[in-house]
Amino acid sequence: MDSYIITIGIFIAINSIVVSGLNIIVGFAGQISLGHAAFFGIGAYTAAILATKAGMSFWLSLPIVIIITGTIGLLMGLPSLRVKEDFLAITTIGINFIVEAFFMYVPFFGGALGIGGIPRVELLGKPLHGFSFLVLCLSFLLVVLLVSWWFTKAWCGLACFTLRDDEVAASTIGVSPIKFKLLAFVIGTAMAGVGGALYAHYMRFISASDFGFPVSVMMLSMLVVGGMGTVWGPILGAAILGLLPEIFRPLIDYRMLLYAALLLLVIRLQPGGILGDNGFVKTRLRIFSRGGKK
Amino acid sequence: MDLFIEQLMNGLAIGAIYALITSGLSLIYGILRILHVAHAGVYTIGAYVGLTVYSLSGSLVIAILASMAVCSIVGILIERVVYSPLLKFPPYVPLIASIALLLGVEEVMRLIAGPQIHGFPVSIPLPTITMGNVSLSPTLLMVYIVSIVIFFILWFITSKTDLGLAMRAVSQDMSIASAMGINSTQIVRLTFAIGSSIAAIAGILVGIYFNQVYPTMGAVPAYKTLALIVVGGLGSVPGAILASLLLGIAETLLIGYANIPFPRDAIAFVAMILVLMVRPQGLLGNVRKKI
Amino acid sequence: MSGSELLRLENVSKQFGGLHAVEDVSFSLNRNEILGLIGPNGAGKTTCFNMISGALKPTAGKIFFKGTRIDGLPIYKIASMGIGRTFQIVRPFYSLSVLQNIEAALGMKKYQSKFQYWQKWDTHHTRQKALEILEKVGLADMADYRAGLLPLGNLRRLEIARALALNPEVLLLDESFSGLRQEEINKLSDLILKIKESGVGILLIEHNMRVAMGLSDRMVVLDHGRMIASGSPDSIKNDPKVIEAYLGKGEKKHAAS
Amino acid sequence: ADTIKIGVLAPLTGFAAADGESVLNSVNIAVDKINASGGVLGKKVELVVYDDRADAKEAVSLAHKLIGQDRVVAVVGGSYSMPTRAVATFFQEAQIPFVAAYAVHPDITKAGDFCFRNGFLAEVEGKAAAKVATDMLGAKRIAVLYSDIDFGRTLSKGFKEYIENKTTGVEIVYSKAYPFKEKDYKPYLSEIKELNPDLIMVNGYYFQTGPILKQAREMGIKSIILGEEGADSPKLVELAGPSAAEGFIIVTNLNRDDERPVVQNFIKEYEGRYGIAPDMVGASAYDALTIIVDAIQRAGSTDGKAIRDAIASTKDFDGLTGVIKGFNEIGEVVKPVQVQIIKFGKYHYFGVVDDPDIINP
Amino acid sequence: MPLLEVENLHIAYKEIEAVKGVSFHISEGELVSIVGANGAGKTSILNAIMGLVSPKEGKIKYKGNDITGTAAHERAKMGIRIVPEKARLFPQLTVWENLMTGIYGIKKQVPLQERLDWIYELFPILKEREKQAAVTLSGGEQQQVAIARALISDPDLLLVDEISMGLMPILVDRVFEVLQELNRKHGKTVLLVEQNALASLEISTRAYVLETGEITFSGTAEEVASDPRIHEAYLGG
Ligand SMILES: Nc1ncnc2c1ncn2[C@@H]1O[C@H](COP(=O)(O)OP(=O)(O)OP(=O)(O)O)[C@@H](O)[C@H]1O
Ligand SMILES: Nc1ncnc2c1ncn2[C@@H]1O[C@H](COP(=O)(O)OP(=O)(O)OP(=O)(O)O)[C@@H](O)[C@H]1O
Ligand SMILES: [Mg+2]
Ligand SMILES: [Mg+2]
Repeated sequence: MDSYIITIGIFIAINSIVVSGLNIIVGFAGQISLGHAAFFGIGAYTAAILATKAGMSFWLSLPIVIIITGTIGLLMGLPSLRVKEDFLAITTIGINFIVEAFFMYVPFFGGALGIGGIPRVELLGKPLHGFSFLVLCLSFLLVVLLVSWWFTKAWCGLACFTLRDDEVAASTIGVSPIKFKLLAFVIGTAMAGVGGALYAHYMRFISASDFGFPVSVMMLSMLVVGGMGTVWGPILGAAILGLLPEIFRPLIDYRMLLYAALLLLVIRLQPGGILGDNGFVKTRLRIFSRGGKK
Repeated sequence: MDLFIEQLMNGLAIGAIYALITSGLSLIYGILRILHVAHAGVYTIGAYVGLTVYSLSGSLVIAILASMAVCSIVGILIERVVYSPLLKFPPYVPLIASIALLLGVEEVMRLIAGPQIHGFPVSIPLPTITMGNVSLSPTLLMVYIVSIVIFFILWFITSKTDLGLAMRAVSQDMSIASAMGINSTQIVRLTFAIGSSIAAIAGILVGIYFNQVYPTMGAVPAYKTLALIVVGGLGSVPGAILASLLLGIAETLLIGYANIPFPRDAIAFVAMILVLMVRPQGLLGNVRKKI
Repeated sequence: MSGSELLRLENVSKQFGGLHAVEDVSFSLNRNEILGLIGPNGAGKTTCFNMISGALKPTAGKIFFKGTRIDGLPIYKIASMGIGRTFQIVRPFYSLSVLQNIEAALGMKKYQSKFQYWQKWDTHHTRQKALEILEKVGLADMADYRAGLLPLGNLRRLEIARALALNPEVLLLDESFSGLRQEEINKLSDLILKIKESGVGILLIEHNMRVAMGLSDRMVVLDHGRMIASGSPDSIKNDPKVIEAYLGKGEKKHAAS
Repeated sequence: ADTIKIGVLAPLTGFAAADGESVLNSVNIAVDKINASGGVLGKKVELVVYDDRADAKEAVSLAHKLIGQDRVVAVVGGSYSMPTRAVATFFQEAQIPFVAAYAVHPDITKAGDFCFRNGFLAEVEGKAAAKVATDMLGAKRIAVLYSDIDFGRTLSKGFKEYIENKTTGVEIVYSKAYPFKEKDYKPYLSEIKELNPDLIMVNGYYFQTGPILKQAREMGIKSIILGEEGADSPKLVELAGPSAAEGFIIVTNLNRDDERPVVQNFIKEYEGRYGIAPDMVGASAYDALTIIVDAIQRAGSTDGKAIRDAIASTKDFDGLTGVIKGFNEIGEVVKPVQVQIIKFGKYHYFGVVDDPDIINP
Repeated sequence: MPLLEVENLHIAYKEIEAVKGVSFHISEGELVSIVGANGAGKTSILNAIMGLVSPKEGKIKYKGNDITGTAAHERAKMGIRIVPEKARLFPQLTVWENLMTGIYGIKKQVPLQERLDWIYELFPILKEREKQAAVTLSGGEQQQVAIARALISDPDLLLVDEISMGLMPILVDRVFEVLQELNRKHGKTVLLVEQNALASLEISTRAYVLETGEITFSGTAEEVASDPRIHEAYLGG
């Protein structure tokens, strides 16, 4: 396989991981977030700093990345307890801008120059690149998928579904909105953190603009196209929106226009997502059905 | 003191510009509760059509009228073709469609008019007003005057006419509104037409004010205006205008007096999050919730 | 008597702006008792429910559940202590199936725990239990429908079933019989009586006097937020103040049982 | 292969699309000229141009496409700092010579010995600007307003360092950064106006500096305004308005009044083909490509290492952006800094800075 | 000539067939009841007549015109009004504004003050709550606004879906009296869907029984009320 295909594969895998995290927050718990790239960025920056400033290996820093992103995710989830729906969407956009500004303006994070010289991930003393890095990403994706899948099967998932539908009614059956919303935020953002760490170690140079609002929008698009609230939707969405622009590559000038048109078309024809309720892939496999719906 | 007044005027001007772009969006958001990012695309189209017609006809009035007409049609088409089938889905679905639309508009404009920035040099038949060290340029005066007129018209429509009542009714329950004899489709269409024509005016005025028309000119307004309408209060046009003016002033004074090395947008969003944490319903939002 | 007392309201008031929705209301509810809460529209009945269940915080007064003060606690805490409620304006989990609506409520204990909420919910055991409850309210054959699509009458029963799934000690029913026809009302009445027998205290808001009078052991009447009468259904039925404000002259027709 | 493939990465769409277009136009002129005169090593040069949207992630996939699928022999980095910085590492690893045309990120050349830069380091340009401000224009009280990106930060740092270390009696009375997407500069200009400096050093792209000029003059600011290569575009005059643009001075690398045929022919060709005047971005990309082709010619081979060595040993190359003295050991270009002034709406020669301690980073 | 004719009406929601070929008619000046179990399709039929759902098959004629494809707002202009199930007020509008939507576009044609006086006499609480947002009203208050909003335009055909829901007994009586009065005194036509069959059959002239989407019985109100099965199920034996 040539390195170009592998690179695309790696980006799709990383996006799948990050979008799966978004899915837990938006798809399962119904807390709309338009600032997910912030957590992707926090993961990437944490990994990059631990690697370049503390000389830590990827494996050593990974738990720290997860804890830090999850903790910040918890803090950033707090507004969701106060503001809802569109208000929450705007708040999360704001969080994205503020986090991006931090990366951009605090010299510790490399400021406007970004952070370079991030080492490769090593396994058993051998650096992973190309195909082996893809395999690494896919392994993480597998873990993330398992967590997502179990989430739909566990009581906490069901609790989140009830919150998504009606918070007050959910409370009257004993579901604490604080606890379960924040749980979703922590898990979702931690997944973004893992994706960020992989991204940083693959790109080996990161800068604030890699994690801006347009990236959040892209991730939400992937989720919506693939199928919000489904376990596999994030992967399908990441694959479609990752491949389309590459397929259109030869069209140079018309590429983005075509991309926009197709995105619009998919949303228009499959508003519930391709794997969603009335989506094109209507399957009997329970694993494909939106959490808790028939 | 002079400096302060001058900064205040600077802030008001930029606030008025935000308000121009935001007020039309607020109207549209009010009726369908859609985060209509593509409004910034309509605004871009408005600026381009205005510039083209102006350079062909040499008349700003004709340019504005033509642009309003084109943008109304674009707005109505967007509503009919894209949004109306998506209304029954959660709000992020039309949002994504809207983002795709905005990207599409940017690309179409780039393909038609090229990626470069075009100037929009117009001499406005207004004087420069100078008070001490503070001077208000003709373009600035024009922005003030046009905004005030538009705001007045919008305020009148939304709070003094039957159309305003119908808009609010439709925004809350389209089908029951129809059962009351309100032609919901027509009201929605009309709202899009009005909102989009204001976008056209905004596009032209902002184009003239900054002397810049370019394909991605909607990128920043796209999300900033969203924040403004939400902070202003759900679908409240006066709220959106108030939020715009306050933000313009706050940004300007912060840049002028506090040496915060943060970009405008981040400042704006910090302010907005603070407002929302204190008033989750927005500045002038009076949304009453059932428990 | 106090040993069987479940719920007590002491001088509870609620104000919305200048409006006194509930003013200085006190009453208590015992085990094995159905207490009818009636009164004109806007009298403050639902507001009382909202305060008991934690959706609203009283502006004054105290609420006790088995001796513990509960006013001001969050809704989910109160629910998990053993107070189940229904909503006058139905609030199902519309994207979940009817069965899942009940299953979700069965998880009440797990939600309170530290880690048990990571356990699997979709088990045979839970499903069986949920079906049993649906059977009781007569919704078993709708188990797999999306709750959002049910007609109104069925949603009322779903609300009751969801509250029952919490296995509550106090059950708050807010006009749960409206929108049902007589045959169904009779069936549900039997169910409610059975639940009462099992040691539950039930607070019942109901405008259908045939049902309210028939079921209640005691009644409390609110008007403009104030308690204007309380006592046995028979005494209420003949209380001139209640007839004047609430029952009207046609009282005979409604209260015929 | 019967052609020699050279990759080009440029932002053809997105916010920087105008720069991408300028790059594309210029490299097309270059490649046509090269092929018309017989190509190189007896083969035609074929460009593989990709659009990276000025986005690092896109650029990385494209770098792999150039490396893995197109198997280019060298690459022109015709894009902004971040994507260029991100891809430099990968070209270094693949041992493919890479010449950044105008990206300013200091780490680009540090990625390794296969990475070169034909544009000035921001710091160099900052120092040159400081020299112009103090020596040529004799300013004593200076305000600095810069774009808050890596370019602006490092440029203004070089500017201030020079003033601090190399001059006496010169004072920086104001220094603030404005965010990249700023449109309204009045809050800054109001402050500057109050201070009434001799000169304002303005950093930013033409779509930033143009409006700054316009707004400053509208507000009645009379100070000299000095800019840098980001403002080097014919569009600047349009955006500032002819009267506000008049007398504006920049430090850059393209001298329109340069008599050398390479410059005059290019300007004529460009204006003829595209109907607009060329800018420094395009000129830099043109040079990056011709430097590569010249190196291939001299190396007599398309082997990566050979080309790298040939680029490194470039000497007195007759470039569009001046006579290129060569590349230093880290791969930074050494060439004089041009000073241009706008007269009657066009850039013209104003001076040149070629002190070795300034231009040799 | 019947005021309203419904022929072979089929209504389906995706796979669920809610109404399966229902035909009935109402003459001018009649007060007709439809009774039926939960989910029988009563609400669906009323909504179809109002134009809020479109039938899969069948015809609806009003005053002799086929209105099957006519938009709801056109039907409203022809004089049809509905008191919908669950009130469905405009939640963020005040009581007053909700009432005003009831006469949207015909404000000039109605003697507004007279109507308001009448409505406030019927539902005195609404005057007190005039400025309050509908969403904060109590359930019964919302129902009162919904009734008032339909009555304020003085419709020719009134569709009423579970009008007694949430109303206090004293008002249930009053509301049924008013319906009867509108019908008998002012010749208004009313189609009534009601679980409180006792009250509704008492004032109705005719009634239909609907079971799982089909009409299984019809006749005068007395005939229906005295049918043993109906009596068992709806009147509580
Ligand atoms: N929007 C909808 N989507 C899917 N199914 C629906 C929808 N609305 C109604 N139904 C179904 O259509 C059938 C008839 O419903 P309808 O509301 O007309 O009954 P109803 O007779 O009014 O019942 P009730 O007395 O409980 O109000 C029910 O099975 C219901 O589940
Ligand atoms: N958020 C609020 N703001 C203002 N007034 C409110 C609010 N909530 C309730 N009210 C008012 O408080 C009063 C009591 O309402 P509540 O819902 O308790 O009445 P209720 O006794 O349940 O009546 P019903 O029998 O009609 O359901 C009503 O008049 C209502 O308008
Ligand atoms: Mg109530
Ligand atoms: Mg119904």
